[in-house]
Amino acid sequence: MANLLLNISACIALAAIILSLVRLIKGPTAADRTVALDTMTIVSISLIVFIAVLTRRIIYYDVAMVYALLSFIGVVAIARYLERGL
Amino acid sequence: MQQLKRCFLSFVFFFGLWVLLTGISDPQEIITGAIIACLASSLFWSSTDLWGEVQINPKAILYALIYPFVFAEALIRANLDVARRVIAPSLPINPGIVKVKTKLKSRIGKLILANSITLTPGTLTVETNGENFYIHWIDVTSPDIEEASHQIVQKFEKYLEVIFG
Amino acid sequence: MAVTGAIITLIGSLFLFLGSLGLVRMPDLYNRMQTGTKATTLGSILFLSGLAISQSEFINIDKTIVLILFIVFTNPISSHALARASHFIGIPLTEKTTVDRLAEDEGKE
Amino acid sequence: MKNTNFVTGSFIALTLVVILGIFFFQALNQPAHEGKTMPVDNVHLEDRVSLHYVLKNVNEASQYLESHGKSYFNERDEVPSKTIEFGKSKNLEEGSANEVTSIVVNYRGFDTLGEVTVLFISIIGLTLLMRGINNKKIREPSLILKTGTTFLSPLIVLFGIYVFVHGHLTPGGGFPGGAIIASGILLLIIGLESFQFNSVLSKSIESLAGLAFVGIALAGLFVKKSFLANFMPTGTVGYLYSAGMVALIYIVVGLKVGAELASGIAKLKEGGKND
Repeated sequence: MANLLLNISACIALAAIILSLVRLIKGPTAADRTVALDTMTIVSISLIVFIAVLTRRIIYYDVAMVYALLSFIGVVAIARYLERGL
Repeated sequence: MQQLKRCFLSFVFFFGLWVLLTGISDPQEIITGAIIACLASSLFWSSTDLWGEVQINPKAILYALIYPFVFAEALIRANLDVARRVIAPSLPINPGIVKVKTKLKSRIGKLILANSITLTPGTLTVETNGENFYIHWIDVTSPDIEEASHQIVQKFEKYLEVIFG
Repeated sequence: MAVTGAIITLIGSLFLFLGSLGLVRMPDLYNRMQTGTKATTLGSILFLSGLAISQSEFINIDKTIVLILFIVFTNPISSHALARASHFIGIPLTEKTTVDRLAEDEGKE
Repeated sequence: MKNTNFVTGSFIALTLVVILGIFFFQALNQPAHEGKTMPVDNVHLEDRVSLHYVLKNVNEASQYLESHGKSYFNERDEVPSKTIEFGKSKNLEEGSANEVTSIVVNYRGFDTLGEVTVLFISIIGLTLLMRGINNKKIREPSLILKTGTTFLSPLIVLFGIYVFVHGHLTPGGGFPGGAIIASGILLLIIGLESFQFNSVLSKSIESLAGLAFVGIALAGLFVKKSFLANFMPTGTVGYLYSAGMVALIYIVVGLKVGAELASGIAKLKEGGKND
């Protein structure tokens, strides 16, 4: 039961990534694409943790944390570049 | 006294993060963590002055314990609100950028206030300028400064004013 | 216990999905940012804590706390930086917009 | 001024290439069997890196070894039948719980020394060639971004330190840890207008770390008569104070890589001012 529910929620999260991909392709401006990418990253972090639980490897946590860190710094860097601040 | 508080709070903060990362069971990790927290707080001495602004008194600690619940309640309401707007076929939005005033002085207080505003119902901090925050509001009920401040800022400000000054 | 955690995870994933849906449906960048930030933040919090509750023997709760705190702190900051940048370079607001105090104040200077 | 700088840089680069080329061809000319082999006096062949290291940090490893046990290993005769338990086995030849680290830093430690040197040379090249960004019209970051940067960058650096201190226990190690530290510095550079990169501090950290790496390697040469030999007690597998020299080398590599990459990033920002 629990495993089935967990699998369903992973599928929904995957669908969320695909929906954001629509915005990533369509987005009229660079900022729209960045927002879509940020959303995709956060969903992916959840999915990485899900895979860590699925495969019973706690060590993937560090991967998720580094990914969160890089997404934050990447979005800030893009924002500073867009506002001519870099 | 101020220096001591800065030193102590930054050490506690770094050491807390280390303990969260490694777990508390192993004494070897604890010793290494204490050494590294000392090194980090001396290396980043100039950025620890944020911690000098935090108040330590019983009322502040009590409010700091209450604040996460206030914030969580606002976060959940925010998400139900967003969900309602997204699902509704007519897309009921009435957006605009309004100006609000805050009474907070400290930088970390303003940071946490802005973060709380961004994560709560229909508001997103766009720009700060001194004591003014420019906020994108998904459903503008009144463009007036006083009224908007009352609706958006006040519930957090009450707590943050005591904690951070 | 396992089922409770799994239900929380399911709710979290629904919020993640709603965030993406809002990203597609909303008319302009700022409204997209609203849904993209709020819904994904609560969604990932619920997803991670639900996993921690349902599979507590395989999960590192300390690191889950660090991850959640990091997401809660950084997500608003990065979306604030992006919103500020887009307003500065003049990405237009939607036609439904009623008031724009920031543009008015910038025009004065 | 520009031209002389460029000519000097090309000259130094060319000299380095010639020196490295001489080393290369000298190595090629040596007869293959003349070199000395690694001394094996007090090393047991059963303790070498092999299948049980590969299985060690997988959670099911101990159960797997119990169920298959010796029969599994006896099918492949060269694999020893001694099991290694996480958190219990002591004084192995090489006590790191992460098998990749034991190969990268211990058995192939000389390669790592070479990699660090390559990074060093590429950062020198970057410093010589980069002109930097022309940042005349620049906008101040907002107060929230400034405060958030001040608040978060020490935590990012602390996380980088965590990654390279635990290089022998978890995935990661010196190079990822150094890169995380450099990204913390990158956040400071893009988020704080007033941040001044301390190049003297970074250069001294980098040089001292490089010296320490060679010093540890030479200590191995003196104690165990082999360059980069693991001369320290290796402790219990899975604890922080284990794996002897491996942990020390990864700390040194992390500091060196972090300082190098950070100085490279800072150069990208400040390079324009020299011209």
